[in-house]
Amino acid sequence: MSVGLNHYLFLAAVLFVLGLYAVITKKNAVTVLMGIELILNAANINFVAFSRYTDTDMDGQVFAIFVIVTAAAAAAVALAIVLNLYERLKSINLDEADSLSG
Amino acid sequence: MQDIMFYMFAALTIASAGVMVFSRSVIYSAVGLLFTFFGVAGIYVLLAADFVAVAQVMIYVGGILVLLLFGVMLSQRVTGVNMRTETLQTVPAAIVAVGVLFILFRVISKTEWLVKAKTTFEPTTAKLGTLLMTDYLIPFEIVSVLLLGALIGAAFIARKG
Amino acid sequence: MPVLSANHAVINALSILPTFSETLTNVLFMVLGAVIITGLAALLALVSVYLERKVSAHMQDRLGPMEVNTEIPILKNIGHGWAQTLADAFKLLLKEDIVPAAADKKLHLLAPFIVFAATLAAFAVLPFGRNLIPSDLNVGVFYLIAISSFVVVGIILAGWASNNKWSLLGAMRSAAQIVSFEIPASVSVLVVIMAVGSLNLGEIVEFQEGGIHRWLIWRFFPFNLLAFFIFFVASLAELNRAPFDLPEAESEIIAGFHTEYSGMKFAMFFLAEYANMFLVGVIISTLFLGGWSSPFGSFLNSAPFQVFWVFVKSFAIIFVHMWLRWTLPRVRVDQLMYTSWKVLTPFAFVSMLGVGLWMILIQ
Amino acid sequence: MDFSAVVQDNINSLLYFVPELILTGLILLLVVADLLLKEKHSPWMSIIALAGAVVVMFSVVGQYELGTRSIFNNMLVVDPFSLYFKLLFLASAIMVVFLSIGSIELAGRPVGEYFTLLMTLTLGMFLMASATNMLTIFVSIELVSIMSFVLATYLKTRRRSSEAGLKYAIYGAFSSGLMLYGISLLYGLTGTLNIYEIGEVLAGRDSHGLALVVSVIFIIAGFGYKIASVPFHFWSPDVYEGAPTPITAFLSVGPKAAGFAMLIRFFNVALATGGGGGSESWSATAGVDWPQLLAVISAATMTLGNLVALSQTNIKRLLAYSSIAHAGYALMGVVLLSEQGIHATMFYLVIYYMMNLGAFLVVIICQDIVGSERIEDYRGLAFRAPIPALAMGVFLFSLTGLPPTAGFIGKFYLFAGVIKAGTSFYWLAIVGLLNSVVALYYYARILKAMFFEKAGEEATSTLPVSPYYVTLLAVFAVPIIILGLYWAPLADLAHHSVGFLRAL
Repeated sequence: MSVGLNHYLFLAAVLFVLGLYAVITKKNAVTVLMGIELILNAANINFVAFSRYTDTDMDGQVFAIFVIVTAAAAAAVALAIVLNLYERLKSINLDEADSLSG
Repeated sequence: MQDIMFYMFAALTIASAGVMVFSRSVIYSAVGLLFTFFGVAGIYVLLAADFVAVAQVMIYVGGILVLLLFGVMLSQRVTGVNMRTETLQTVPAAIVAVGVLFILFRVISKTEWLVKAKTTFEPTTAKLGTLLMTDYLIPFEIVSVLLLGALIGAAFIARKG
Repeated sequence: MPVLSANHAVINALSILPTFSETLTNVLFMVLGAVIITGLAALLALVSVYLERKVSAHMQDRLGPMEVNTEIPILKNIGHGWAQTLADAFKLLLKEDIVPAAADKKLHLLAPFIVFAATLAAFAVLPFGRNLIPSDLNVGVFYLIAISSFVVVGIILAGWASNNKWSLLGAMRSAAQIVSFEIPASVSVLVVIMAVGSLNLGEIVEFQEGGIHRWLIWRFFPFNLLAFFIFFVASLAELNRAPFDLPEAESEIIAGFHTEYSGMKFAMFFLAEYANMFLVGVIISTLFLGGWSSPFGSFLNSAPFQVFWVFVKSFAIIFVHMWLRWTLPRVRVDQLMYTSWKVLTPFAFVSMLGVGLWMILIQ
Repeated sequence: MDFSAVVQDNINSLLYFVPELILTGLILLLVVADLLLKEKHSPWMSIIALAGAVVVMFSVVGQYELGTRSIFNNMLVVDPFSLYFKLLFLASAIMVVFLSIGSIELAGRPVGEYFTLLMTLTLGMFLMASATNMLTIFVSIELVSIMSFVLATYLKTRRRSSEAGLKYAIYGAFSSGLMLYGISLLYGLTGTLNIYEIGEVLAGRDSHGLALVVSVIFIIAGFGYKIASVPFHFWSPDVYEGAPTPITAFLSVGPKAAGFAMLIRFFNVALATGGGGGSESWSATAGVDWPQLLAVISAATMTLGNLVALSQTNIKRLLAYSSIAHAGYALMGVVLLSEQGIHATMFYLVIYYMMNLGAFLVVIICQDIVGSERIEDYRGLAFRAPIPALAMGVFLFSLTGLPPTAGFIGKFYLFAGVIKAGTSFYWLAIVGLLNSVVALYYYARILKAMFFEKAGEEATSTLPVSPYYVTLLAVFAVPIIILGLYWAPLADLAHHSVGFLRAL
C-alpha cells in the first residue's frame, strides 16, 4: 500500500500520544516541556499533511510556521521561569514545587 | 522511493521520540528529541514543505533544543549527578495513552478526509512569503508583538536580582 | 534529492542496466554523492591544515614543517614538508581512543558524529559551478543557516558527555558564542536575499554574473559592504577562530569542549573545524563575491574555470582568516558579547533597512 | 481573491483597527520610555499607561459608528460584541494599573516591563475578542498566555511566584498543544481555518463521525484553560495565590472574559446554525452535542469550585476557587443557544468584573494594613478598618448573588435564561441554585470573621486606610449597589452587543 494521507496522520497520532504520556508521567519540568514539543510537532505534521493531500492550498503550512514560532517564544519564557525557580529551589521537579497547595 | 523514505523517517521519528519519552536521563531525552525533530523535518520534505522543514530544523533544533540543553545544564550541578527524571503514575498514564491512541486511530481510519491527488512538487517559499504579507498579515504582526513581549519577559525573568 | 549533476553520465549508464530498478539507482547515486562529498571535505580539510601551518610559520617568521616527505619519485622533490598533514592524519587515526571513565560513553561517541555529519550535510548545497550544485535546493541559504544548529547541539553534547568542568564550560561558551553571532550573520544574509529575491544559492550567483562590478559586495553601496564585513566577522566567531577563540582558551579552560577527545573522535572534530572553514569561504564568496562567476565577465567563465574561481575566492577568504588568527590577540568574553549584540547586530539591521529603503525608493 | 484585492482589503481594514494600532503604539512608547527614564520606579510609566488606555477607550467607543465589518481578509471582525468586550478589557486594565500603583507587593520592583507586558496582554485580549480565524485565535491566545506567564512570575525572587509561573506555563503550553491538535483535525475535516467557512462546511453535511467530536473536545481544552473550567482549572488556584495580587485580580477577570468572548463566538459561528436576528431557529451542528457537553462542564466547574473553596484558609486561594465557580455560572448562559443566554453571560461578566476586582482590592488593602492573606487574620476587621470591611461585605453579598446587589441581577438573568431554554436544562438550573447555597456558606465565613469575631489581644488598634484606597473602593462598591437597583442601561448595552457577525 503506497503511503498516503492516513500514514502521516497515524505517525502524528503516535507522536501525540507519546507526548501525552511524557507530560503525564514526567516529574522534571524540562522533560514535560519536551513532551509538549512532541504534541506540537504532531499537530504540525497534521497541518502540513492536510495542506498537501487535501484541497486546502497552503494554509496548513502557514499555520505550521506560526506554531513553530510561538512554540519558540513559549519555550524561551518557560525555560526562563524554570531557571528562575531553580535559583530559589535548587530543583526543577514539579512535585517539589509544592509551597502552593491546599 | 518516496514510500521507503517515509518509512525511514517515520521509524526514526517514532524510535527517537520513544527514547525521549522512556529514557530516564534528561540528556538522553534531549538527544532523542534532536532526532525526532530531524525526522519530522524529513517528513515535511516528503510532504513538499521544504521551507517548513528548514524552519523546523532552524527553530526547533537551533533554538528550542539548544535552550532546553542550556536549561538542563544550568539547572543541574556541573558534576552531573542529579540527572535522573523520575516517572510517576506510569500505569494509569499508559492506559490513558493507549486509549487515546485507539480513539485517534479510529478517527483517522473512519473519517473520509477530502483527499485530492496532488503530485506536483512546487517551490513553496515565494508563495509562503506572499501569503504572510497578504492574507496572513495580521497574524504575522501579532506574532511580532508576541515575540517582542516574550523577549522582554524572558529577559526580565532571567535577569539576576 | 541530492544529485551530483556532474555524475549524470554515470547515473545514466547505471539506469540503462535492466537489473537496476530506479530506486536502487537513486540509492546508489545518493551513496556515491555522499562518498564524493565526504572525500572532498576531508581532502579540503587536510589542505587547509597544511596551509594553516605554513601561513602561521611565514607570519611569525619561522619555517614550519619541512621534513616529512615520501620516497615517491616525483612528489619527493616538492619538499616543504608537504606530507606533514598526511602524517598527522595517520597519527590521529592510529592513536589510542581514550574515553574518560566518568564520561557518558554513548554521547561521547555520538557528539563528534553529529558535528561532522552536520558539516558534511552543509557541503551538499554548495554551488561549485553552474551545473555543479550537488543538491540545488530552493531554500539553500536558509538550509545552510539551519544545518549549523546541529553543530551547536553536537558541541554541547561533547562538553556534557566528557563530564569535565573545562569541557562543559568550553562547550557552553562555544554554543553561546555561535548562537549569539548567528543573529548578525543571518541578518546580513537576509540583506543578500532581499537584494536577489531568492533563497536559491545558484540564483544568487547568477544574479552576480557578468564581472567584478556586479558582485553583491558593491551593490547598494555601502550597505552590502557593511553586511559583508558583518558576516565575515560573525563567521570568524562562529568558527571559534581567533580573535574569537575563547572556547579554546588554553590558559582558562584547556582545550574547551574537545579536551577529553583523542584519536579518531578528535580527528573528526578537527576535520569538521577545517572543513567548516572552507565551507564559510565558499558561502562568503557565493553570497558576496560572485561565487563561481569570473571577475572578468564572460572571459574565463567556462565550467572548469567556474570551479577554479570558487576555490580561488574561498582560499582567499581562508587566507584572511589565518592571517587574522596569527596576528590578533584574543578578546575577552564581555568584549565578545558586546561585539555581537551591541555592534554587529544593530549594524546588520541598519544594513538591512538601508537595502530595503533603497529598493523601495528605486522602484 | 487576487493579490491586489487582498492588499486593498488590508489597507481598508486599518480604519477599523485604530484601537489596536494605538495600543501597539502605546506598547512601543512604554518600551522606549522605560529605556529613557533613568529611575526604575518612575511614576511616569503608570501615567503613560493610563493615559494611553484612556485614549484607546475613546477610540473603541468611536468604533461603534463604523458598524459591523470583517477585516484583514476575514482574520478579525469588528462588531458590537467585540467592542463590548474590549471596553471591559480596558476597564479592567485601567483598574489594575490603579491597583498596582498602591500594591506593596510590587513596591520596589521595576515598573517598566510590568506596564509594557500588561498592555501587551490587553492587546492580546482585544484580538481574542475579535478573532474569526483559527490562526488568529491560536496566535492571540498564545499572546495572552505568554504575557500572563511572565506577569504571574513578576515577583521572581519569591518562591511562590516562581512556582505559580512555572505551573501556569506548563499547563498553558500543554493545553495549547491539545488545542492545536484539535484545530488540525478540524482543519482536515473542513479544509479551512475561517470559522465562518467551517460553520458552512459543517452545516452542509449530515454526519462527521467521531472526528468532529474528538477535535471539539481538544479545542475545548484550549478555551477551558483560559476560562479555568474543570478539568483544565488545575493551574488557577496556584497561580492566583502565587502571582502578585493585582495580577491575580487581572487574570481572574480579563483573560477569563476574553476566553468567554472567544468561546461564544467560536461555538455559535463554527458549530451552530441559524440564530441571526432571533427569528431563525438556532441549533448546534449535527454530530456534536456541545451544548450538553458544555453544560456538564459548567455544572462540574461550579460544583468543584464551590466545594473546594469551603476548606480554604487563604483568602486569595478562596477567591481563586470562587472565581472557578463563577466561570461555571457564566458558562450556563453560553450553552443555551439563545440570545438571552449570551446576553446574560455578557451582563454577568461585567458585574463579575466589578465585584471580583473589588474583593481583590480589599485583599490588597489588607496585605498592606494587616500584612496577611489568612482569613483568620481578618477577624475583627470591621472594628479596626470599617470601610474596607463594609466594602468587602458589599462585594461578598454580590458574589453570593444576594439582593440588592448587582450580583443578584446577574444571576437572575442567567437563571431566567436557563429556565426559558426548556426542560433539557432544568437540571443545570438546579445545580446552579444548590451551588449558590454552598457559596453563601464560605462567603459568610469571611463576613463572620470580619464582623462577629474579636481580633487577638495584640491587634486592637484601628488601622489607617489611605484616601486613595477609599476612593477606589467606592468606585467598585457604589456601582454594584446602583446596578442592583437600576440595571437597565448596562443590560441594554449588553443586549445591543449580542449581535455579532454571523455570516460573511
